[in-house]
Amino acid sequence: MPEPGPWWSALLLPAVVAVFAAGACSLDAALRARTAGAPGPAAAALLPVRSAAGLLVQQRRRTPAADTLLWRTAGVALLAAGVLASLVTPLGRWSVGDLSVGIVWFNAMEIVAWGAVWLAGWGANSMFGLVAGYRFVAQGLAYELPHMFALTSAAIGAGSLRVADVVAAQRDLWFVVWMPVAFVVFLLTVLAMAFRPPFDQPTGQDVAGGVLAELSGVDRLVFLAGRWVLLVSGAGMAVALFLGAGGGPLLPGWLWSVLKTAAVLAVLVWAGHRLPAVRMERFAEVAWLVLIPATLLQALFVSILVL
Amino acid sequence: MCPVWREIVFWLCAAGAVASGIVVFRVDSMARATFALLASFLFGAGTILLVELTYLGILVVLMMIMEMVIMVVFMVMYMMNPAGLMPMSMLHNQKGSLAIAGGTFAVLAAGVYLVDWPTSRAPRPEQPVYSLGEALMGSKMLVMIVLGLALFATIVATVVLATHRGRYDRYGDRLDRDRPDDPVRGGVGR
Amino acid sequence: MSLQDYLLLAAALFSVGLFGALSQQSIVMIMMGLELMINAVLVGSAAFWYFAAPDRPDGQVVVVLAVTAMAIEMAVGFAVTTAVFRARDVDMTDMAADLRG
Amino acid sequence: MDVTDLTALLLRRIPVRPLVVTVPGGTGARLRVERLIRTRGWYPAASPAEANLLVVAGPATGEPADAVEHVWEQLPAPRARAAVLDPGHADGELAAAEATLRDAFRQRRPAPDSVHGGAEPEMAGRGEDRDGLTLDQLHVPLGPVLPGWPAGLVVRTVLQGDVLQEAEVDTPGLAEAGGRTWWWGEGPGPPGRRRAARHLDTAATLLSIAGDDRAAVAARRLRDGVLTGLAAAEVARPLHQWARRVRRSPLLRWSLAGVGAVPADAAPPPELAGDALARLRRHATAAEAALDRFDQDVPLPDWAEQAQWTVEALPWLLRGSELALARLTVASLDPDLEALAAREVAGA
Repeated sequence: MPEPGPWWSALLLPAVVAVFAAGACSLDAALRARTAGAPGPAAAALLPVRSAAGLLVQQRRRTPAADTLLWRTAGVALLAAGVLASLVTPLGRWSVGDLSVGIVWFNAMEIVAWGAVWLAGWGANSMFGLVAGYRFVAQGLAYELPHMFALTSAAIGAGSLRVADVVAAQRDLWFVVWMPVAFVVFLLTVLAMAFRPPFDQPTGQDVAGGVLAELSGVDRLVFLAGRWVLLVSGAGMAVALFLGAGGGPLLPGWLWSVLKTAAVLAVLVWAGHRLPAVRMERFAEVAWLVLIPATLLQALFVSILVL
Repeated sequence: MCPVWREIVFWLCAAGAVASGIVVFRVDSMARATFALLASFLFGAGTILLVELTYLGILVVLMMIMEMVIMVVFMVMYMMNPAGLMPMSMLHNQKGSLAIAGGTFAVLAAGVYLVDWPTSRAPRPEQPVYSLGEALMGSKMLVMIVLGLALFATIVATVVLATHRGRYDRYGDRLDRDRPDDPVRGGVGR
Repeated sequence: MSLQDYLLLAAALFSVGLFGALSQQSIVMIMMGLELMINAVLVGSAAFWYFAAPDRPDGQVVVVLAVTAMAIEMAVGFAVTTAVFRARDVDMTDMAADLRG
Repeated sequence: MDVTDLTALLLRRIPVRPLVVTVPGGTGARLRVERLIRTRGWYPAASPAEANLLVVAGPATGEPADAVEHVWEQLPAPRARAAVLDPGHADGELAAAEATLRDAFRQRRPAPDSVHGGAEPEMAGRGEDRDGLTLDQLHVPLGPVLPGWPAGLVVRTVLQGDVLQEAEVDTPGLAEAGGRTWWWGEGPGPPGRRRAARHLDTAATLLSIAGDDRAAVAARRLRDGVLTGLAAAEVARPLHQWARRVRRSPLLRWSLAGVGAVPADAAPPPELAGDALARLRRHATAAEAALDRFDQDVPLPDWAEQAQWTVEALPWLLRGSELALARLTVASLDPDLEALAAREVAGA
C-alpha cells in the first residue's frame, strides 16, 4: 500500500525521472547506432550526455518577430509538467504526493503538453513550426479521449481516483489481465502524448524538425528533456495502473517498480524505433472510430465486473 | 497548510487571476490573449484547490488547457492579425464599457460586504468528490442526463453549423460511393 | 481567507469579463469576456460550498454546470463564428449587424 | 577551472550534427558525405538550428551560394562549415571542419547578430479555400535547402494553413552545375550499380520523409554498399530483406497509399505512374532486379525525361494538397535535375 514519502522525496523525484529519461535516450541512441552501422552501442550510451553538453554550449537562437516569451515558456512548461505528472506515481511503497484524485492530476499535467507544443511551434514565428504545432493539436484531439477512457477503466476497477487505491486493488490480479485493451491503448496514447515515434509527426523530417525546427541551445535541451520526461511519466503510470506497481516476489517493491518501468520504457522506445510514422489524418479517424469505442467497451466490461 | 500560508497563496492567486484577466484585453496578440485567459483560469483553479475541492480544481485545469488550445486555433484562424505582427485595437465604446464594468464592480463589492452571508458549522465531508458524484449520478441521474443531453445537442448543433459538406457531398447523390470523396483520406478501412 | 474575499475576487473577475464582453468587436474576444465571467461563477460557487454549505453538494454541482456551460458556449460560439465567416466573411459583431438584411 | 576552459572541454566532446546542403552538381559529393557521416556515428540535423556543421556538397556559385549563405547565417555558434567539391576530398574536409568546431579558440569569435534570419513568411491577401473559408495566405518557398529535398528544386507556394493553394516550380542554379550529372554520366563504376544505387537513394529519401528512419537508413547502407563495390552476393540478402519489409509494411501502405497519385491521362513516364506507394514498391523491386546485372553496362532510365515531366507536373500535382502530402509527393518523384541540365547542355 503506497504512502506519501518524506519531504525530501520531492527533491529526489526530478533526479529519478532524469535517470530514467537518460536511460531511455541512451537506448534510443544505441538502437539508432546499430541500424546505421555506426560505432558501437557503448558510444551511443554516452550520446545523451554529450548531446546535452553540446546544447549547453550552443548559442540560443532568436528568430525575427518571434514571441520570445511564449516560445521560452513552452519548454519550461513541458518539462515541469512532465516531472509533476510523476508526482503521484508510486515507487515501491512511496509516492511523493498521493493526491485523492491522482489519476486526474496525472492527466491534467499531461494535457499541459498541448499548450506547450503548440506554443513551441507558434512562438518561433516559422511556418514549419506552426504547421507542426497544429499537427500536435490534431493529434491531441485524437489521443486524449481514448487515453481518458483507459485511465477511467483503471479507476473504475479500483473504485477510486487515488493511485494508491488502484495499486492496492491489484494485489491479487494485475489490471492488465482483465483490461488489456485499456493497457494497450494507454501505451499507444502515451507515445502519442510525448510525440515520440511513431507519433512524431510534430517533429517530422518533412517539416524540418517541426516544433524543434528553430530551437537551439538550452531551449532545445529543456524541450527535448521535457519530451523524454513525459514518456517516462507515462511509463511509470502504466506500471502503477496496470502492472501492479511495486508488487512482485522476492525483490523489494521499489526495485520491482524500477524494473517494470524500465521494461515498459524500453518497449515504448523499441516500438518507436521499429515502426514508421503514423500520419495524423490517418490516426485521427482510427482514434475516433476504433480506439474510443474499444476503450468505452473496456470501461463497460470493467464496470459490469465490478458491479 | 497553515492559515497564514493559505492566506498568502489565496491573495497571490486572486491578484494573478484578476491581473491576467485584465491582460487578456490589453495585449495585441491573439496567442498572448488566449494564454493570459488560461493563466486567469489556472489562478482561479488555485483558489478552488484552497477550499479543498481537489477534484474540481484539477478538472478546471485540465478542461481549460484543452479549451484554450482549441480556442487559440480558432483565434488565429479568424483574427485579422494572426502572427501578432501588427498592433491592433479591437475596442469599441471603451469608455462606456469601462464605466459599466466599474459600476458593476462597485455594486457587487458593496453587496459582498453589506449582505450578511450565511455561515455553516456543518462538518466538511472527507471526500467532497463522493457527494458531488452522488448529486450528479444519484436520484435518477437527473443532472447527468440533462448535462449529457445538452452536450449531445451541442455536438449535433455545432457540426451542423460548422460543416459545409454533408454525406451527399461525400458519398454521392445516391450515397453509393464506396469510399467517401474527402479532401484528405482517413485511416479506417484503407 | 473568507467568503467575502472570495466573492470580492469573483466580483472583480466578473467586472473584467463584462468590460471585455462589452468593449470588444470580435466574436472570439467577446467569448473571452464571457469565459472570464464564468470563471467568476466557478470561484464564487466553490467558495459558497466551502463557507456556506459544505454538507450539501450544490456548490460543487454549480461548478460542474459552469464548466459544462463554458464548453458548450465555446463550441457553439466557434461553430457560429465559422458559419458566419463562411456566409459573410466577417468576424466582427458590428459588421454582422450592419450587413443584416 | 574557469568558464572558457569548461567550454573548451565540452567542445571536445559535443556530438557533431551536420546539415548537408546539396547544390546541383553535388550528387557525388553528397553520397560520399552521407556515407562518412553515417560511419562516423554522426546524426544529420533536420534544420539549421539543430546543426553545428554545415556541409555544402557541390559547386555553390551564383544563386545556390546565396541560399547557402542564408543557411549559414542561421547556424547557432559553435559552428563550422565544409565545402566538398570533389568526393575524394570529402574525408579531409569533414575532418578539418570538425577540428574547427572543436577548437575553442576559433569558436571564441564575437557572436554574430543574435537574431537569426529565419524564414519569415510573407503575408499575402486572403483567398478562397477548400473549406469555404476565406483565410490568410502565406507565400512560402519550399527548398532549395530542406531535408530530403531534390537538389536545385524550389517550389514557390501559396499556403493557407498547411494547404498548398498554388505551386510554382523554379530550378535555380542548374546553369552553374555546368552539365555535370553524377547518376547519368560522370559517376564512377558500371551503370548497373549506379542504377541500383539511385533506386535505393530515392527510396531512402522517401522513407525518411515518410518517417520510417530504420528502413531509410537500411536503404542508405545498401546504397553505399552497392557504390563501394560490394559483391552482388553480399548485398543480395540484406537487399531482399529490406525490399520485403518495405513492400509488406502495413503502416507504410497506410500512410503512402493515394499520396501524390498521378492520373493515367497525365501520361507520366511509366516509372512515375501511380501513387507514392506504387513508386516506392517499384524502386524496391527495381533495386532487386538490378542485382543480377550489377557490373554490366546496362542502359540507364531516362532520368532527364522523368525530371522534365516532374517539373512540369508538380504545379498541378501539388495544388490543393497538404504540406505533408506535398513533401511525400516530391520525395516519391525525386527529379534528378542534374540529368535535366545535362541534357539541355548537350542539346544546346
